Amino acid sequence: MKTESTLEKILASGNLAVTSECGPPRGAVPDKVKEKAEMLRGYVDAVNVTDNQTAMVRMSSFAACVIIKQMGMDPILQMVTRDRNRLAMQADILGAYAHGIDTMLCLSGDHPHFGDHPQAMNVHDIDSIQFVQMVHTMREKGTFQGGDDIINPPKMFIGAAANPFADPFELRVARLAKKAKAGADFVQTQCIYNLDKFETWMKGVVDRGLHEKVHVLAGVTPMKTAGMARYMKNKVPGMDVPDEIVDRMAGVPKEKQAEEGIKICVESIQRLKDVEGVSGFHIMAIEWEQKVPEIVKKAGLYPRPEIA
Amino acid sequence: MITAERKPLEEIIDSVKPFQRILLVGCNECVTVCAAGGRKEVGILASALQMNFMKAGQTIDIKELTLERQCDPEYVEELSTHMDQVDAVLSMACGCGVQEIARRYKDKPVLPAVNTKFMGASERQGVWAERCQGCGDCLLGLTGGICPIARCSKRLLNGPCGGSTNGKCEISPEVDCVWQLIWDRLKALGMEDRYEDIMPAKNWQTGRGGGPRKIIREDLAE
Amino acid sequence: MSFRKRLAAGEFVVLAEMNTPKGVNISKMVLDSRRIKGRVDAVIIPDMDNGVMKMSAMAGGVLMHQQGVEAIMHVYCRDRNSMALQGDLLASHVLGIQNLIVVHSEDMTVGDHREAQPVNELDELGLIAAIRTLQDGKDLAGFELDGRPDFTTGCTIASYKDGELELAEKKVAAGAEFMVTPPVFDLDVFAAFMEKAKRLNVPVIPTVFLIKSVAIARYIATSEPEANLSETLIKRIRKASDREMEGIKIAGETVAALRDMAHGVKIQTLGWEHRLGAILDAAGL
Amino acid sequence: MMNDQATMPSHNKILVVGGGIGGIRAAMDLAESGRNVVLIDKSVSIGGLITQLDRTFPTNDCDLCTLSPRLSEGGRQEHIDLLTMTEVKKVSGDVGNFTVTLSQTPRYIDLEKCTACGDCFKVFPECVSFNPGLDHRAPTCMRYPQAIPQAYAIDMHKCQDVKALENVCKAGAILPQQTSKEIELEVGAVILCPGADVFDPSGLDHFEYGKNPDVVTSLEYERILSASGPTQGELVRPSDGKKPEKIAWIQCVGSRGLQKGAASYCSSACCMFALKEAIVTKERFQDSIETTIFYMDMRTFGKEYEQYRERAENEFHVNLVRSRPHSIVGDEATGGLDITFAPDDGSPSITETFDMAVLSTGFKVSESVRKMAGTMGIELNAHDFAKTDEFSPVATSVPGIYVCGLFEGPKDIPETMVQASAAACLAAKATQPAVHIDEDTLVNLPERDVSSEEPRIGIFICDCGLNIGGVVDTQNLAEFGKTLPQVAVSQVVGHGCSRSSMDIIHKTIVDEKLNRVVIGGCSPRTHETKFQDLLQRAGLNKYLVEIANIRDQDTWVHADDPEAAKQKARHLIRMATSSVKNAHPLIEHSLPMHKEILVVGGGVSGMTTALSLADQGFKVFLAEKAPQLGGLAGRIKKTIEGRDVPVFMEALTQKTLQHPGIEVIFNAIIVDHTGMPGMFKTGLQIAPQMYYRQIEHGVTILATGALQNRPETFLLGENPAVMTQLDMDTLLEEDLDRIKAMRTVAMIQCVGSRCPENQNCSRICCQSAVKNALRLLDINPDMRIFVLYRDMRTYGFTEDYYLEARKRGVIFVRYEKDAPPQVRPEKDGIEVTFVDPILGQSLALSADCLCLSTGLVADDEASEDLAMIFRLQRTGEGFFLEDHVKLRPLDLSTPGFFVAGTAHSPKNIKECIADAQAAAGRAQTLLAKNSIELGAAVARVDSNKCAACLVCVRACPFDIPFINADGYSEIDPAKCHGCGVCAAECPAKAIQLMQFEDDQILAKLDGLLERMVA
Amino acid sequence: MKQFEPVIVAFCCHYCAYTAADMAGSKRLSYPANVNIVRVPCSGKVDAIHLMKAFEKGADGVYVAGCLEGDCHFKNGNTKVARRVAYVKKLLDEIGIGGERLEMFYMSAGMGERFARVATEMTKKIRKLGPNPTKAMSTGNQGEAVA
Repeated sequence: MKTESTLEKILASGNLAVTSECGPPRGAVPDKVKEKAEMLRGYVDAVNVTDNQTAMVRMSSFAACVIIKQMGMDPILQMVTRDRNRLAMQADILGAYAHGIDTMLCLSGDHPHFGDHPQAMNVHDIDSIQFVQMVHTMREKGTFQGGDDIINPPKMFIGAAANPFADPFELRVARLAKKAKAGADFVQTQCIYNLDKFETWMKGVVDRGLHEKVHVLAGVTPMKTAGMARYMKNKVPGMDVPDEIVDRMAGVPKEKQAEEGIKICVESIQRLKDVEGVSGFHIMAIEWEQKVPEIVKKAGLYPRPEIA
Repeated sequence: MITAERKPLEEIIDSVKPFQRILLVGCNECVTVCAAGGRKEVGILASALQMNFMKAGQTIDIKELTLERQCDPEYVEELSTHMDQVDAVLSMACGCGVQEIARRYKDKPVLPAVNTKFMGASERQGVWAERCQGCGDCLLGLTGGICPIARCSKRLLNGPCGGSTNGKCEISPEVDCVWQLIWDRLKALGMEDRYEDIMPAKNWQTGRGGGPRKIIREDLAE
Repeated sequence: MSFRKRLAAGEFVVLAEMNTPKGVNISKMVLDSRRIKGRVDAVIIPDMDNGVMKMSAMAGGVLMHQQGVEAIMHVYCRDRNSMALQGDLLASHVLGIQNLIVVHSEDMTVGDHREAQPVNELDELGLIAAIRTLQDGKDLAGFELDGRPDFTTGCTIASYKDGELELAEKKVAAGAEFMVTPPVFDLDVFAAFMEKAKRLNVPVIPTVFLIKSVAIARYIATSEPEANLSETLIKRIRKASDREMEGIKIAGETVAALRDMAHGVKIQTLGWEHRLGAILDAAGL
Repeated sequence: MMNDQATMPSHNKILVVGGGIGGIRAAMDLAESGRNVVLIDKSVSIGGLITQLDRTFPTNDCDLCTLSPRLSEGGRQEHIDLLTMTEVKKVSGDVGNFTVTLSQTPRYIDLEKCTACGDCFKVFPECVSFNPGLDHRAPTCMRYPQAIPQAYAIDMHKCQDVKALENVCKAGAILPQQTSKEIELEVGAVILCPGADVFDPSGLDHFEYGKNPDVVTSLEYERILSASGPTQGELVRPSDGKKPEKIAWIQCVGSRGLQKGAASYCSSACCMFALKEAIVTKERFQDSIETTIFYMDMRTFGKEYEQYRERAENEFHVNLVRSRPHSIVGDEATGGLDITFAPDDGSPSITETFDMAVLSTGFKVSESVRKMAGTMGIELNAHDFAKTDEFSPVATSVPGIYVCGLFEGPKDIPETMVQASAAACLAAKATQPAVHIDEDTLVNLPERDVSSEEPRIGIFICDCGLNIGGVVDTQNLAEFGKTLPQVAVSQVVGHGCSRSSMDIIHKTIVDEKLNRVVIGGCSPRTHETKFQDLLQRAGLNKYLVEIANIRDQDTWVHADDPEAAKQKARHLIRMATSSVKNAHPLIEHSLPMHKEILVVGGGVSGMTTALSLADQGFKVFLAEKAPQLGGLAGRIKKTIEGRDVPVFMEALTQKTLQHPGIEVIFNAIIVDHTGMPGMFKTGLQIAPQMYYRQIEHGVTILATGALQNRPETFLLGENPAVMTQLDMDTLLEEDLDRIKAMRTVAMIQCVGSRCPENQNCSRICCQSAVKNALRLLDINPDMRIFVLYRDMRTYGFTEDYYLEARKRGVIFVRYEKDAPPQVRPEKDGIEVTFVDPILGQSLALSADCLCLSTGLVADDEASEDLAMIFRLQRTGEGFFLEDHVKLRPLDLSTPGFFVAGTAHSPKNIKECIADAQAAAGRAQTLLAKNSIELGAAVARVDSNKCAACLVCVRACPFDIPFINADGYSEIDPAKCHGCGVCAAECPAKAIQLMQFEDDQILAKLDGLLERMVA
Repeated sequence: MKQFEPVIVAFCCHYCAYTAADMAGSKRLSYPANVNIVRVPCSGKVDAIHLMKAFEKGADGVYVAGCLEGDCHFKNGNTKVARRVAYVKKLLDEIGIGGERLEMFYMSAGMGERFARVATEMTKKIRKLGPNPTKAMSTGNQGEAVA
């Protein structure tokens, strides 16, 4: 084992891992974090805690992770390159690890253009791949990015994001390869609605043997309404929602749409379970955390394995 | 070239309000080419300011002048004969020009009339786009001649983020995803394998990160 | 270093063809030669090439000499009998011309004086031999000369076809010291020729021809298949946004490529001598 | 029958009969080449048929815009004597020495005095001649607003009170005593372009024309569309003024022998005409209007016309229905028109209701023209058109009398323009140039240098026979002028453009040492040149005059408010005065003209054009890339009329080779080109030795021809039984035995034409097929011949041959574009399978020979090379692109360049010869000049200000500016068109358009808004 | 008080709008005398500065009249100037002169009626808008704007 991470252990055991996420509140209210995390207890192996998601200011991921950790659950620290330069990032990593947070996800982050601080300076001192590399170097070589030795280096289990649907599509496998090369241990993918395209990508991943270097957690998001489906299809960059999904959502009465969304999500998981190279699922139920247990159960991923 | 854009008239009007006699100075270099501060723009701005004050029954004395280049002291010297007849200088040059005038004429307020934007190229007539951030350590050789620092919204050096859709950037469908461009170009050059190398974290010392920069050519400098 | 010495030293020689005017306006010729002075080893002055009456090569050669550009003068048998040829050769030597190329002269009927009387008293071999004789101090009638002329004399070969080499061999045997060959459009074909031409044991100077337009390229490709001007080359010019420049680039590239294959090049621009500089630039010379 | 025997011309005048577009073109070409012309027209003003058109296809230009400057040019040409309301009575004598008797009907108007004010019309509308249009009255009784001459005509018979009419004219221009007069003229040659009538459909009962107002002819419909027409450009149904929703066009009314009294020929222009009207209807009014054209064959055979048809169908959704409607019946209940027609697939008749029907009426020769031809002794053909020869397309049977336009045969505008220039070329040969009086040196005072003088402005106010004076007090206006700064003289000069007034102005300029002049008068569009000439005569640079348009744009429009008119007149005078101060002398660059011509291409067009010019004493270089002359025509054996092409070509070749004025350069490859019109320099490489030679010439004519298309389809080149029409043409002369052995011949039309690879119609293949079919039958009358076609395009008189072929048993079967015939090799021939459109079944036939009508395509590689060297434009198909498809079909957009023959588009030999003569005629107009005049209104760059930003380079619509070696923009004054777009866009204000400089424009504003400053 | 009579400048293309104005003349179509024409070889010659200066010098309304789309003698001068007009309109809005005082019109040489109609409409509109604000203070009140 490279780290103490629960997620690493689950994945190493050969079980399908399940993660979900929790967006910290826009205020200094620790209860909100606890409330959300509590819903997931027992149903997931680790909880992603987002970092100023959609470029909106929220409680820092680090702080929320500490709260979750104190609840006895396993948080995944998300961190974006948008808001901090390499000094701040490394400092926060040291801090988080010191609080027992041993799993993290390295991202570049949404552009501030869409957020609540469009005037903010876009830092991007390093990019997400360089970020992965930096965390990996801290762990493996025990040095800071600048080259100095670290006293007691943090042993982070390193995650990254992968979007199999963005363009240019042919670069998508290569990009994963690059992340693997940089030292990513696992990736969580963009929400998958176009399963065919995902499988094409996955085949590319398997053909290059990448699935043996990096665990792929397939991202899924249940849709609440047909409106949401349409919005995701048309407005969210890098999202691929096929027409039949939109039609299917729109084809049922409004009050049944949420149910249909869950159904689609569960079906997707069922199908993806059999796809070679898929090591688990990342269920992003945005502001709908209460549905995660249902999805996990229906998808036959419950109960979660106990790892010593 | 350095590109610029005229400031909103309201801002300019506000800035010249306290003054009666204005020397409006254009520059015949980059800002002429990008239609922000050449002789023509000087004329239009002078006319607009004039009308604005006439509207309120006031007059303003505007002298129009366009220098060959506002960033060279020798050209800026040409203004000296006019300086005692004006209360302030309104410069339509880039920030370099404004500062050069301020440096030379210490007792005159110098006001910028344009916002200096970026180093760019003409995409077509009337359209300029950012091309270079002057990072001081050019890596275009690795990226097919297309700069991800200047042209990627997130300055990603190792490939496109997950928001790239149909070759466009997630921030706007008007913006090309530079990594799409780079990738297309690398493919055209048969250099796809270049992509697989991880580009290390950028050394920003050569750029603004290292503080204000200066170039000294020892053979030329006196 | 003079053309003769460079040749002897086995160094690559760069020659440019420079045409005399049809008339007495020599300004273009002078101007063009000044543009390339110091950039070529010598200029070749054709003499009433193609049967078109022009200012004689001897005058052109002297003019170049005056400009400080070494000249190589064409001599041929169509228009002068043996007396006139010998007289002119002596005069040329006295006026400073040191190099000759004995060329085949085009038929009178293709030129602009179709009714003129062709002479052809000597042939190419005979003329080469005559030059040799003069250099040995005798004229063709066997009389002693008061002072011998001295020339570096070359010959030409009509095409890259088989059989031409045998003819050239005779010219070399008669006294030719170098050989100028036709335009090269296909380096592979030329390389094969060079292999065969080794046995002549004289320096070989191929011609690089400036292609000015697609029509010219097309003409050569269709009417002279032995020139091996390929369809790819035509396409390359057609695709170029600036065809004139593309032709120059091609010529330059050919010159550059021939550096490793031949003993020199002759750049032939036929009316576009003002572009010689650009070709040399393109060749990296 | 070419009637160009050398005769010593003794008269330098040429009579042009007919002032339509062709007559104007011929007259202008002649005038520009220094010949004196008498242009006569039987109507009250010139312009002919085209003035009734709204827009012309395929560019859909507004004709008025393109034509009006042309007409004013015609009007002011020194060499043209214009006689309207005049006809030819008699012609006697021979070429070079004709005596012509003309008769002129009285206009009852003094042209010198009439100002076209329209007062007579306002009071006595019934006495003023007008042009009958659809409506009974056009808004003005001049035929169109820019009529030449700008004068009314009176119909005295209708006038009840002559005295009152006389009194109404303030200019005193009415001459009730005027009588008919006879004029006798001595001329060297005559050009006939009397035009044609359109077929009158009122005799056809089944179309209800004349009975139902909603059935109109295409020309009447044109008037409805026209902005200057009776409805002022509103599309309304004549019967009830409602906007029509469904309009039908019926083709071939009066053509192709379809109706009672119809001619048997094809009128050639109506298909495009109908398509244009349908498109304009949709474009201008409403896309929802349904437009349907009923036709037999869609004959869009002109250059790029096929693409126009495609656009009509696919972009504008014009319905094209292949059918001949058998009746139009007005439906009283709905007010609609029921059109009954049988679809061409054989299904039963359909009746459909339309709101309007347009009859595409064809052309026919009018009775009066036929009579005139009779008096001249001109032979007419079977259809009463002037008979011409295929090898001499514009010569009539009488030497020295030439014909062009519709009287030669039905045709479209470009062909008319070509024939007009061709006729001008031939007529010029029969006459001598007028003795050239160099007016500059004789009449003009030497130009005074005024650059160091303070402005001394003279203002001259014209009262224009009460046109101005009747509304504003001109004296008062002149007094006002005196108060303006720097004005030395300000006076009223009566009729400003009359000779006496001009003399006063002239004298005042000299006596008062004026150095700027303002004319307060009518529009500079019509009179600027006149006053510029006056200044020149008075020793001032012609650009020191400014005209204040106080008539057309003031007194004429503000007559109802004299006070406002007075104020505005003052504004206008002040603007002009203020602006003229800043005017400076401009130099019109002039360079000596090279009179040599380079003709590229030695085919039938090249040789003909070379000979036409060389015969007039010009030196011609004829550069041919092959080692012999002849081109494509050298391979053709027979024309459709049966003329022997090789005999003609041999004679032409010998004449060309032996002509002392022509230097033929064989094996010539063009490699470089520089210079400007009048002084070009072209470099040639002459194969095989590649001798380089430069030619200096004033004009370039491209006659580089086209290639025979040989697409690799239908087994062409694979199977010996498959050949092109050109191969068949040869076979017919050389292998009679093989022909005799053939029992069945199939022909396929549009092979390699009208397809994605080549969208053009090749124009000549339908007639080639008919020609060869008839010749095959001549040899072997029992032969079965099948022609598989898409549209038979035997335009003009070739329709007769099509008819003959059908009569003689040739079977014509139509196929659809997407269901072309299939071919399969057989043992001794070829099997052709096709779908019979009536049976709707697939039929197979065994043919001994399959003849493909492959047409012509541009030599893409060669024309591209030349276009790059000469910097010319080409069409998408690789043909050279003319300056204006209709009005300047042979002029290329680069001045000094002309195109002739198939380098322009596919053509037959006759058309090529006309082209060649016309190109020579056009070239002549340039060559007549001794110097090259470059206009003064050109953009000039101040290199000190130029930032080399490329804005002008990108903005110029003609790609003239470039950044020169010194790093600033350079604009060649010889190429600048003078639009001023670069000057307006230059961010460094480094460019000024001469004559319209910024300080002049701003001074005008100052003049207008002066009181704000005061 | 007398009705306000604006001064309007019309930049007219020689080939189309200027000819249309002449045509309005030859048809005796009356339109307000407030419109004063400045002839240009092509509407594309009209510079943004000309438009600005016209207002600065006191014009109450300005318009550019060019050929119908596709009919420009110089290919596209009319569409080029239309963009310039739009730009200057914005500028006029910014300085409070009002972009609606500036317009672009298209017409062909044959459209005398249209010329007259445009002139009438433009005059009506400017009358309604009142005098050029730059003059308002200097002349005191509206009525005296025209001498």
